[in-house]
Amino acid sequence: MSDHGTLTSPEPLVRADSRLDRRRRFGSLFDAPRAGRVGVLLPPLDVPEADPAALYGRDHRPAVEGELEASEVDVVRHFTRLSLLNFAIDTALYPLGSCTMKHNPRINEEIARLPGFNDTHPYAPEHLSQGNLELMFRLEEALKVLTGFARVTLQPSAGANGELAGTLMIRAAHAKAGDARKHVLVPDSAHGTNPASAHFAGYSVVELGSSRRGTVDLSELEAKMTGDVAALMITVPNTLGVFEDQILDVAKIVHAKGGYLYMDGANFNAFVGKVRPADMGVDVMHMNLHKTFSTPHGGGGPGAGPVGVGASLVPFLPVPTVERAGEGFRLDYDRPDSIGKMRAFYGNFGVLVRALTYILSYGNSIPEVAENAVLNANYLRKRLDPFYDLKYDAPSYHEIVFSDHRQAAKGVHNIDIAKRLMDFGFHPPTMSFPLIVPGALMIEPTESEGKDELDAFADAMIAIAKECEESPGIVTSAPHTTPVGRLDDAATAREASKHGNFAPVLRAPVK
Amino acid sequence: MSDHGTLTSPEPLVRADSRLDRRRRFGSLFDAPRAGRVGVLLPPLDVPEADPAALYGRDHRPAVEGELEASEVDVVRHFTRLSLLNFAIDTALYPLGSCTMKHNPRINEEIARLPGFNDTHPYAPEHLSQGNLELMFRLEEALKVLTGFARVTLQPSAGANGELAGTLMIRAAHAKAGDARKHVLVPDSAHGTNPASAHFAGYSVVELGSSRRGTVDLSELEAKMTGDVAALMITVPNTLGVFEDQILDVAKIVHAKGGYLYMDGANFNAFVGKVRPADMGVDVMHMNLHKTFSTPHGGGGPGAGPVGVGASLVPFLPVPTVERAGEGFRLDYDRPDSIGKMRAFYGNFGVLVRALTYILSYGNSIPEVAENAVLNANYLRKRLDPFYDLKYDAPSYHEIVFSDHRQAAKGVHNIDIAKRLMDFGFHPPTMSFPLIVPGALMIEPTESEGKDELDAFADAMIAIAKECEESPGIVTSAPHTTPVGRLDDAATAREASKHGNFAPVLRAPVK
Amino acid sequence: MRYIPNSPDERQSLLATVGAASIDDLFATVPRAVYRTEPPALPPPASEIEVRRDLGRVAAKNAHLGDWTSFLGAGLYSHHAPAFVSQLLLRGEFLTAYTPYQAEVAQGTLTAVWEYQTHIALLTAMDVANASMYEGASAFVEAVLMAERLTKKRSKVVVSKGIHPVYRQALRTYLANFPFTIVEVPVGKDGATDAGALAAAADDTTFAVCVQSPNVFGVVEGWRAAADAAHAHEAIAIGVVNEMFSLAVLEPPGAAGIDIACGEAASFGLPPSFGGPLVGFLACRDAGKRQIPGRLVGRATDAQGRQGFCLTLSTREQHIRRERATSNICTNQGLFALAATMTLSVLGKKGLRETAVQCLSKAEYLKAGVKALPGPFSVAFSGKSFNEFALHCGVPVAEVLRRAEARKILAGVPYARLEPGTAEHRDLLLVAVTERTPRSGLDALLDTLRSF
Amino acid sequence: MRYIPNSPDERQSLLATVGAASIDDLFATVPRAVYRTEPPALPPPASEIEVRRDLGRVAAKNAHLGDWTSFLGAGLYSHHAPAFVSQLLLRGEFLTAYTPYQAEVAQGTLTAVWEYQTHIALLTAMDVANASMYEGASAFVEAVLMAERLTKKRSKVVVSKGIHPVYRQALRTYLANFPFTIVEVPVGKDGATDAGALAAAADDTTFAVCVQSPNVFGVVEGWRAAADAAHAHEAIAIGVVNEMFSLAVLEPPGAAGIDIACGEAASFGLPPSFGGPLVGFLACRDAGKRQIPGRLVGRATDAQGRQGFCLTLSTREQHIRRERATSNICTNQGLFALAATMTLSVLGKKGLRETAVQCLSKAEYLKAGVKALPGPFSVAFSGKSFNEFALHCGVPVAEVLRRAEARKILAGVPYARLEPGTAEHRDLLLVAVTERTPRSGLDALLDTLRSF
Ligand SMILES: Cc1ncc(COP(=O)(O)O)c(C=O)c1O
Ligand SMILES: Cc1ncc(COP(=O)(O)O)c(C=O)c1O
Repeated sequence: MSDHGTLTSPEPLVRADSRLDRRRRFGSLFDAPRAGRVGVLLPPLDVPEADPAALYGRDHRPAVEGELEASEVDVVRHFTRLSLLNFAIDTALYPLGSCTMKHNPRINEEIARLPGFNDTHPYAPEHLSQGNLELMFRLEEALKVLTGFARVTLQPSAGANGELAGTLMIRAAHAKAGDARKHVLVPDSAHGTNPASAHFAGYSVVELGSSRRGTVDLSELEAKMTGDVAALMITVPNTLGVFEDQILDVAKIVHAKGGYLYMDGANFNAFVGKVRPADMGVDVMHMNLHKTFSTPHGGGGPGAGPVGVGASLVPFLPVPTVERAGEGFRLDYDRPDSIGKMRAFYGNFGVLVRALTYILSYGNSIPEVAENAVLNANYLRKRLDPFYDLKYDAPSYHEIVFSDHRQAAKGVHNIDIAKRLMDFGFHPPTMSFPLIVPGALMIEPTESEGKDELDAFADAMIAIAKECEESPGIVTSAPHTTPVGRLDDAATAREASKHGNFAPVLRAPVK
Repeated sequence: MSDHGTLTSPEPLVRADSRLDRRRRFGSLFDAPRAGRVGVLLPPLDVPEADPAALYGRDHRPAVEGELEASEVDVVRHFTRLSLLNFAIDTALYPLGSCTMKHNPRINEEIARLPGFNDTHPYAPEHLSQGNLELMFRLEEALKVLTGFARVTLQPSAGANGELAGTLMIRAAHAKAGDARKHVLVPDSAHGTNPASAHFAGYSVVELGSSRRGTVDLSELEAKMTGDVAALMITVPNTLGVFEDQILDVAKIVHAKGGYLYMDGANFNAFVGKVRPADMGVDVMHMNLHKTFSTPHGGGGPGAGPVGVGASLVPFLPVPTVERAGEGFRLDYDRPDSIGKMRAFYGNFGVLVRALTYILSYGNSIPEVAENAVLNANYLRKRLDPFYDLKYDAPSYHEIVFSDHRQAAKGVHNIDIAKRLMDFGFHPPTMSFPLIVPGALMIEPTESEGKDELDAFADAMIAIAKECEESPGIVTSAPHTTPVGRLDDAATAREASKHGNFAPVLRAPVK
Repeated sequence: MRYIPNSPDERQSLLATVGAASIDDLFATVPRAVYRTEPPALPPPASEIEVRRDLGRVAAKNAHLGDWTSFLGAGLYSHHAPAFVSQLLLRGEFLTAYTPYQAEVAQGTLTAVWEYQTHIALLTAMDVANASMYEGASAFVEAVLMAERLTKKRSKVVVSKGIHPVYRQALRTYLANFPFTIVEVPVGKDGATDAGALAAAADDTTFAVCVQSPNVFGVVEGWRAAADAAHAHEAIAIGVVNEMFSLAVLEPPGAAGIDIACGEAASFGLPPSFGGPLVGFLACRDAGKRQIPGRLVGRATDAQGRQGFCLTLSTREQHIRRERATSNICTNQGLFALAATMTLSVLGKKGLRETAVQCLSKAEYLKAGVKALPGPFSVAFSGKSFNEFALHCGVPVAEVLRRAEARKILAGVPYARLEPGTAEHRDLLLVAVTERTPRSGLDALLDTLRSF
Repeated sequence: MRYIPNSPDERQSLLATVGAASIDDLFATVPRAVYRTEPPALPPPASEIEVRRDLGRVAAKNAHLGDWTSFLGAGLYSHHAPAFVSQLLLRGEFLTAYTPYQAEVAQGTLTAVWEYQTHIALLTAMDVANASMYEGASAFVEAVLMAERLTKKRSKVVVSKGIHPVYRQALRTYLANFPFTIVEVPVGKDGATDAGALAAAADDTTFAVCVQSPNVFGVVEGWRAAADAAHAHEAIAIGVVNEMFSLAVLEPPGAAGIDIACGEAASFGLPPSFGGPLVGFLACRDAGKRQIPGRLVGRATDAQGRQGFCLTLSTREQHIRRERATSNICTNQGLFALAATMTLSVLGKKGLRETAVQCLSKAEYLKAGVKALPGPFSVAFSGKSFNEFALHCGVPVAEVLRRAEARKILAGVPYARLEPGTAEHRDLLLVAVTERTPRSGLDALLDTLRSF
């Protein structure tokens, strides 16, 4: 087998022939029409067949033109082959900063697929859904223990949805107090969803600059934290991987002005079990169960964004909440001050099952998660520091944000380094933010990577840094080993945004 | 996406860098020691801990030296990466002749994994195992319908094991009749397990030549079918894909001499639902559920080799059989003439579940399987005939056996063609037999391939035939796109067979 | 340990490389006042054996549909889920990948999303569909917000009460802090939105007119009334669908003047999973695409002319536009959009039609059965339906459920469950069927009703 | 249709290309007398919905172990199966590949088999292990046949009655037609094979002496008696193991003079599945490797020096040697050898030991409990045990099972189940535990026994 570890002697040039390789052939099922093929058999209809044409008259639709005709074999192969084109945690380290791409334990999938959870309907009578209510109750209790909050709503569908729920509760609280406010403060290092969520909660966003250390600038905060500011949305550790060491003062300043301190909990993995956000003066915080709590991201989702709140915000939680009722549990809709509902039903229940499974698996040893996540990140920082620039050199927690400053001098940018990493079999780091680091390379290894994998990644990053010096061309022309090279997304966006020009750019045309 | 179909313009040369690619890195877990890592957590011991050292004294073993130390993450990634190195039906047509590599429906896997089947113990009381007995009973009934036999034993673990069971029953029948016999006739075109099974049943094997049409030579049969011959083991269609059109005469000749006609049912896929072997005068036949009945081959097994027998052999079936008992079913061990047991318990039950699922899915439309298997094979024959030699040109059924006769003239052999096919993403055909076709290329597409996939395979075979003419070197040096090239198996066998030279050839050494 | 590969020795060597004396050193900038050295008040780590025992018991406390004859729907219908789907979803390459930001190593996900967009566009007869929304209710809210952006400076949204109450509740929640008014229009005797009232409610301050069909009462009301009411004032017509199979036999919104179609696509083989994860959809006409929320995948070409797919029109999104983005959505329902895509691929044109016809036929059989009953039950509305209808109960709905339960039947969803706390429709039970409901189940329910 | 992709039109075009007028033409050489044009007497094709309903009901008629406290063993023990194993086994690349004849496109399977061989060799302390056998009993038979080949011209095999009766029955079946005599040696009061009788039974005509440890009564009898008896006459000593976890705490056969180790490896996370598929193993000393049955994987190198794995020593096998092959086995238990390999990989050295110690501790707890009972029960044999022992019942075994059953307990396997039709040991109940058996279960069984 190819020798482990060393990055010497790339293989001899060979004809990849990937167009000849059925397994690497890909494309949309819509590109290869298979007229007349059938994929599914239904039971024979056991009641008289109704005639939709007669029943619906002019509202009747005879067929969904353009839909596929494929056999099960075609479909199973198509999706199996497609999967081979993806990088994933299960194949290698996936250092996508801020996304906490940690190992997704398979026991979570097994438990979530138990028919008793998976095959249950949200409108089944409560007395026939006690297991589901118990699961939600237990997850809320566990999250209360880890965050120190009075209550946690499990309803939001993802982090951004949690941000909105949290901000709406803040807004409702101020309204109830007859103290409507206009603004929300958001640091310039924040993730894009923060300002977006504040906006959709009806606030105007006031940006807060970062100090030289990458943390909140207290004097600027003092200045901007007026009586018209509803809340400060802070991220701890922030998106630079830096812990807000003055968080207690930050809280004081915000509270002094009657504002709420909202914490973006996307980076909870850096301190889960070691610090309770509520203890830091945080009033409300969302968690990304699909990050800290290992639920799989599934190539885009689903996630779940529970929100923890201090006592003052409890009346405003979305309905329903899960409450004890004698031996069992019940759904409580009778909460007059509630902001209402963020979505249908009770949340991404299947994700909640996975998260509780994960929490039970670690139990009270969960601080090890944060400890090793921070240790791994600092190890990578140490190994890569000599080769890449760190704009902010405050102590790192779960992630490190390098810049391409040094490489840019050779005409190589973060995007090039990212693409070249693919040739080494690694997914690129995050580059889209934080905006305060130009040419950012945001690297988060998580706790679930061993030294061998960390070293292989560091070796790759170092090899690329050397290539930037010696043969930048191979980096700027990367990737070389992927089924497609860099796609002209500018051209695609141009086409896609042209009036009337949606197919075949954004969908298959009806043939 | 790469364009479908055409085989023009191979991709430009690129550095494959597969040694750099973590996902393509492979090797044994034993090669990368991870001292101190832990993979599994057990529940805390809830009874007083026993001390094996004290209890067993000198029989105590302190540890299994050399065993692995790995985390769950290491193991999940290792096996995920390993899987990426395999070709399989789920990724492309897999024309391995005689192996009937058809689509393996996922519903079979789902049903076999129902806890009610999967998590049941063979020694649970019969009244708590009624579902399992019912399943076995129903499968036997279905196989009786399809074969026309009086009974079918589900016990044999695979085809070869079924051959042995069948031959042992023949032997027992002759013995009971006080007519012990010495020989079994086996055509020279037979699969290797046939003579081997006959041998392990205690018979000496007499080889039978094939006619110019590839079928049994009746005159030679007449001559060799003496009173000392217990049985003829015939394969229908034979391994050339040719149907024994004189099967009825063959049966007459064998029966006239008091012999039994054994049929190797590995090729049942060619006529399932269209011909009942019993009607052809066959007395006993094994079926490979992992071929005709779509149970997955799992990279080597498991299989199941049920054996159907005519009335005269029923007393000799292995124990236990499944019998009706009032509303339910029971295991019958009280069969004095039984040959006994082929294995522990009742057979590869999980495979039986998959096979019944498959039979129910096709139901009485199962003849379509044979019809389309034969149609697909004949289509490939037609398309490849101009490019490859057919030694026997009798009508083909489910498979075609070409030879490399024409290509050999250019110094290209079947093995080279096979390896080159890999570059096109297809698994090679069977080459190890039939021995009567030198340089054999035994191709079996099965019914579960569509015209598009058949054409892609034919295009590849034709492209290779052209390469044999124009640039034989690219064929004889193939494969070019696999993670390893042709391995020096001769050297490996030499090393392995050297006295005392087992590690690291046949296993990892204890480090 | 659990899912942490490094051994104690390896951790030591990392610490040494980092130059830290202890793990605590790495947390030095955490205010000591809040830094905890005690483990959290959680039980000790649980092995797989224990987790299976513990949560297996919890799961066993629920009624899972496989054990029952279920008529539960009300926005979530359990249709056939092909066996291969849940097995392929377990492939790590799909399960454990992130959003496909890096196209070259995510063509698997991107191709599937593009196919999902195509399926949704074809079903709704719309031009463009996005990569998925959380679920139906929030998809509806996003559609309303999108409509407001498309029509400058308007303040009113007209909403039919035929739209699922929970969707309307979500709308109120999200809009609470915007200067918009929501006007709700009731349904008539036939269970369809009162067309006149709808037209009357819309005016030049209106930015959207919204209806659902089949609506929450199962009534097929079609799209034209809403389209006409909206277009009379250059407002946007929004059509909600939460039983997607209806689109295999009913005129799609895009063919009847609807500008934005949205709703729930869980019918395509998703497990109900107590209401989530599901998969919301949002589709619109070409004119609206620049205001569409969420992700979009487009076809692209590389320098060698090889085709592939990538995320596109990202300038609409929060990671670039921040507070001016078309939505705050980031993580969506990728894996379940993939599940729906797999299911749609194998259903195909024929399977869609057959499934819809079976659903319709079984519902018609049941409706006919109800109409033939002597007792206190009737079909509440005269409008046409698809696979669900409102059963009017002359006896307490709770009593109906109880008797059915005794026969292992989940008779349906009381309308009261959808709008707890209000007095409306307390006498309605929503009864839904799918192709999975056997005739024996339909007859068993009718028997139960006959027992009153 | 079902799993046949081609549409009717496509089939027509294939027929046209082939030049056949109809499908029947393709079957022209089948004698008309036997060619059937009527469909077989089977039900119509069943959809997934129907198959799930039908076979789901059938499965529900069984007692599945998850619902019970089970003490069933007797050669098949249900140990912990890590969650990831069954999920990775569903990967098509493993599930739907054939035997790895073509190494370049089967390195995944080949690497795993080589690891399996290594695990088995390490556990048994043998030099070489093969790629798997069907299951324990046939593996035992193959070991005996192998021993005969290794010792020229001998005719007797000495077999301990401590070996699982079914294994001995299989031996009789396979050997029926060979001129070999099988001599069975009884066990003594301690439940171990009578060493004297064993030595006495062996002579210069003996080609193999065979024992099992822990034996069918759960008694740990060790290997030396058999090794000595065999080697005194230059015969082969065969050791059978069907509870592989015992090798984590007990002297392995290879370290105690055994020449061939064989048996059942299902303990490594395989589902019991009513007794199959399981995974047999066979391992031997270097001297025996040329006579080993079945497949072997070896390490190899390609022209570029890249290392890989391939099948090796194939000249032993039927596809080359035909009737002179070392066995007729072809398809083996590949996928379940892979399952065992995955389980062993994650258990590792530490997990193997911990699991074994837990099994032992729970069995000792139960034995002590039985000894403390007043009633008609006792531990049948004085010999040491591992995770199973024979319970002597002073009341009918059937009655014990019945009472336990009422408490949702499967109390064990009556010895009578192993050897139906014989009168031996009718009063013995084989009771087994694993790391999955909770103390509450052990106490519940003791309570049941106390009730007598
Ligand atoms: C820092 C931060 N905040 C918020 C989010 C939004 O969370 P989600 O994608 O679950 O909506 C993310 C993840 O993308 C994030 O990294
Ligand atoms: C013609 C033929 N006979 C017998 C066998 C042996 O069957 P199995 O591998 O199931 O033992 C096979 C398959 O390898 C075969 O192709």
